[in-house]
Amino acid sequence: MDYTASELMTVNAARQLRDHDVVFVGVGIPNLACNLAHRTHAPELVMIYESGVIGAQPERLPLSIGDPSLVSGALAVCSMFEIFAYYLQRGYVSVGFMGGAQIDQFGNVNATVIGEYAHPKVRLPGSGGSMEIAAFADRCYFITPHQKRRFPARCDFRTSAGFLDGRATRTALGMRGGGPAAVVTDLGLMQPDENGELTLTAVHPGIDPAQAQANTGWPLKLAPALVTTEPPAPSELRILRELDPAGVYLNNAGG
Amino acid sequence: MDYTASELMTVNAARQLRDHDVVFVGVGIPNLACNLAHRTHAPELVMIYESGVIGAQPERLPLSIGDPSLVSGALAVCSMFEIFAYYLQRGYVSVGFMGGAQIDQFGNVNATVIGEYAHPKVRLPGSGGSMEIAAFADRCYFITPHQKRRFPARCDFRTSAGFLDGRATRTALGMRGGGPAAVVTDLGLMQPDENGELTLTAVHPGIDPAQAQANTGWPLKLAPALVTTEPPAPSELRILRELDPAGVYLNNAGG
Amino acid sequence: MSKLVSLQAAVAEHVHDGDCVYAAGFTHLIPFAAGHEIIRQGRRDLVLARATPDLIYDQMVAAGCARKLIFSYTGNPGVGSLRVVRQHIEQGKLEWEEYSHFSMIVRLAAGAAGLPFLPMNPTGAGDLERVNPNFRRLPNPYGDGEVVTVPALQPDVAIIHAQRADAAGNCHLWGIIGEQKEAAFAAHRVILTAEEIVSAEVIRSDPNRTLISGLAVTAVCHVPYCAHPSYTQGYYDRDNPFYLEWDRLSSEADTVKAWLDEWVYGVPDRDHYWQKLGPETRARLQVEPRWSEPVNYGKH
Amino acid sequence: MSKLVSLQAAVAEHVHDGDCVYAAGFTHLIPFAAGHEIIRQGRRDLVLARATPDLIYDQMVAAGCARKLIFSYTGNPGVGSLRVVRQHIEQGKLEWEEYSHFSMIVRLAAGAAGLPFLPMNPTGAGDLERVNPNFRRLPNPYGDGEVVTVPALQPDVAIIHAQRADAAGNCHLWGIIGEQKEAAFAAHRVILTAEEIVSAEVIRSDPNRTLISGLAVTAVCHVPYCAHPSYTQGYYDRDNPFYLEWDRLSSEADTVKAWLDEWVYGVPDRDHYWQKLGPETRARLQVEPRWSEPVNYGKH
Repeated sequence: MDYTASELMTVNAARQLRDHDVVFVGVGIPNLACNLAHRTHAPELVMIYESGVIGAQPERLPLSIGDPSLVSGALAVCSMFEIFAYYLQRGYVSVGFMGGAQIDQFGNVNATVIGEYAHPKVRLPGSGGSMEIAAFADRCYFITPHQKRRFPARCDFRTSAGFLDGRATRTALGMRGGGPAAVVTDLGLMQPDENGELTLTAVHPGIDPAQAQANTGWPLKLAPALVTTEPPAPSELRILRELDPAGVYLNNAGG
Repeated sequence: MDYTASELMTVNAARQLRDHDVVFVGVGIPNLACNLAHRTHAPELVMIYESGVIGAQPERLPLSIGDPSLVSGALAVCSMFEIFAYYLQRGYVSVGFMGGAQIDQFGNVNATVIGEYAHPKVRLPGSGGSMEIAAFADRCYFITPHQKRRFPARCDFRTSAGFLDGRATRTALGMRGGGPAAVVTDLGLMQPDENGELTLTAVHPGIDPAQAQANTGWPLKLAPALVTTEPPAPSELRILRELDPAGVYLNNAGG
Repeated sequence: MSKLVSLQAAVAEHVHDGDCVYAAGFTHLIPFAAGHEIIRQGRRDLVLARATPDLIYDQMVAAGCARKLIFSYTGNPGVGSLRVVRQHIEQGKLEWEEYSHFSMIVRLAAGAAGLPFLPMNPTGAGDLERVNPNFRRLPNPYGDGEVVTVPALQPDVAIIHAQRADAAGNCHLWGIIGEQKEAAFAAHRVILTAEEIVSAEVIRSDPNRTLISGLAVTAVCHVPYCAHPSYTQGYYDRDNPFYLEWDRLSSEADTVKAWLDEWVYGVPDRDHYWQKLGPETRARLQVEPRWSEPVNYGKH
Repeated sequence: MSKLVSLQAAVAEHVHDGDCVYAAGFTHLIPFAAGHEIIRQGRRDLVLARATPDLIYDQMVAAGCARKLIFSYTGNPGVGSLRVVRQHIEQGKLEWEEYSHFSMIVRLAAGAAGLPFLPMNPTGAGDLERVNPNFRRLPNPYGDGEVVTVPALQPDVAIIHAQRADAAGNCHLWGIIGEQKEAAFAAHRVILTAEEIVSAEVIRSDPNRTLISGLAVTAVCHVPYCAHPSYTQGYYDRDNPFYLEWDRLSSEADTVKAWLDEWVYGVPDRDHYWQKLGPETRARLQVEPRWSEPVNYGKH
């Protein structure tokens, strides 16, 4: 069964999620990944949104994290202060999905500027919730196409913390969150090693690891136990296409 | 028309209130005084309670500040955090009514202990809301029978701040609230002078100022323009007795 | 995921000797049934935290459950003093730690936010700061003046009573909401009791009404009339005569013991307690309905 | 006491050149009608504060109302970038001050509480702290570590849109409640717009639903469809095609100018704007009702 790069990434992202995870979820691919996991191996997964929505049951594909379809039929809606203070900072969030224009060797993210901050070449949207999600969620995931410009050795600006300059430097600051758990790309998976450096731990069927190394801005190490991911199952793809019948998110490059 | 000491104090307390005042009100006499003012010269007076109730319209005489009759038909109910932080500390409260076992020469209040704190002779209920009400409300009022034990020169314990050791000492701390405005007793009114010292500014009809001085724990000064209060009008008494037909609060010594 | 258990089971599993317990509710929704169950199970050395200890902690102190009290107003609301607590403090038989209402609730808000402390503006009343070393001062980094700080309070267990909840602990709670939300998020474990257990669809019909989501709830117990002699808005009224009666009987140790024997040790659970109150009391506490105007969430 | 005035009168009286304006609402209830009225009245040098500037501030920046932007995420929600804001910043034509969502809202919470600042736990992402001197550090007075602080934000005027309010400004607001409460209590003046003006009895039927009481409201304006192209939960849907259209037309200055001429300067008020949208758009945005289960407050 054929699938797009977005479908491949979404299926592999969904497989990262565990039952009973409480996921701080964005729209688009992360939302689809959560719904896929919820309908397959994680029936007790709880989706919460920085807009203050908890336990959403949208009757349509939400087009933003503030979509009204997330509210109708949700278990709870609280203020943004509460979702960030009483849920995220307090420690109720197990998983965060991160976006961002740049992800570096240690999983630090830049969503702020390309170039100098005071005189940016490119002004990006900024942190939104990501600065605190990266610090306080137990595990963080990234879903993005594997392109060199997205994976520099070091970000121009650190909008949110991965392992900073190495796992020990994050640990020393004592944030409650565990930091980046995996980067899901259209070529495979990158995961932090004991030093917090992102290394290639899996490739998708038919992908040459060298292709991933060529599209990464630092000398990408291959994990000793490099594996090949299971191709998306027909059942997974069927559910995904039910969730996004128009292919709003699944029929493009993703990210 | 005859009246009790409590009726006399309640009527004179009500006269201290102004239209559009936002009053942080307790149960009993203060509640009756507010309702009397509301039905006479202060139709826009707003009553709020430390329980988080705003704009109550109780169908019966509330027996505590957490009475359910305060909630049914109120304009708003918020958390205690909000009533203290967003209303009182923020500066939306114009009037607070204070209780307390002792009120001293400068309007400081003791509601905590008689005797030594660690080994109290008498353990009183404690601050409740009064520590912040005294600091942040624009004006504070006291309603209490005129007895020497209630008016010591200095409190055993300062639960809430009046003018501390004189108006300048309070001003130096820069709290937003204006401090004590008047003490209404069964003999008359005590109000702070330019130094923040409580002085006798009015006596009730037929009361000898010497009687107030004899029942005060400091050398009570008489204001240069000492006046005599208007006796309770039949209309005022009629409304009061409608509010407390059983005389729960009006037929005792009050305070 | 259902968290429904009996109140006996919830107290047995989640309330331990020496725990810091916060039974929440300002006058409203005070979980008396849970307090009585803790007494029946003989818990000892508890640190009892509540802005207003109310009769529930007067009774738990009388039953010997408590080592220490953390409070901001220890009175019998609308009646007078809490005689048992007052006597134990005056006789040096009970430790205590004291705040104002605001500083007490700010401690919970800090605990709920996962912060080490929160600031307040100074009040000028120095004596409570002087006798309680948990009050500290910090400079204002942005200008003149200082703030007063209090440390986070994160009770081992909070007990919250609500009008209605689903089996996962998502609850609708209305009327006076006091400090329930802050207590639930501050605590390490939360026992939620409810007048009614409803389907998730009832909760989902009004998500803005959900004061505490199931994510913060450890156990859910169906306990009608849990709050008597306090009240549950819309369900039953405050039993004010009992508050007055307690003021009388709590003046003597043996009348308190007799009351505990009859009304706590002498009944197995809240259902029997409620039946034992008798038809007249139950009828007296009934309230006529007064319904809210519904709101439209829309089929978006 | 009635505070009802026209939106024109409220903007004329309460929004001044140079003011710090906070038009609240996270995706939901964004008061576009008020933004357009501010444009029509030609306000200048405004400091525009919003967690998510959204199209409303893109349009106000394009119209020349703004001197500075205070924000935490400057994107077109679900679509992409805010082209006008981005271009003005990249070309050095607009000052900006930047936060994360949490630190932005904590600034409002401090303002609402009348505090000089509030603390947060450190995030390890040092760059925003480095470029914005409003982030400071304080030691934890109760143990190890530090907190990050931000100063209170007290806008000169907050603009809040709600589903229903009484003439005194007591409002019922449901769905995503974002930062509306904190913005209203933080601000020195509050303009409240509402889809419906209702009797106080409707508000009093559900006091726990009142997000902001009239005590905090300066002016009340009856402005149906105020939030278009954003939405009002239960009343009308988000006009997503317009968000996509804005992404296209905002790439060119003259198409932006043409749009402002036609849809802002070219209409006197929101009623005319709504009529001008035409029957197809109005029909597309309709939503079927989905009502909340009422709750019983009781005749206590």
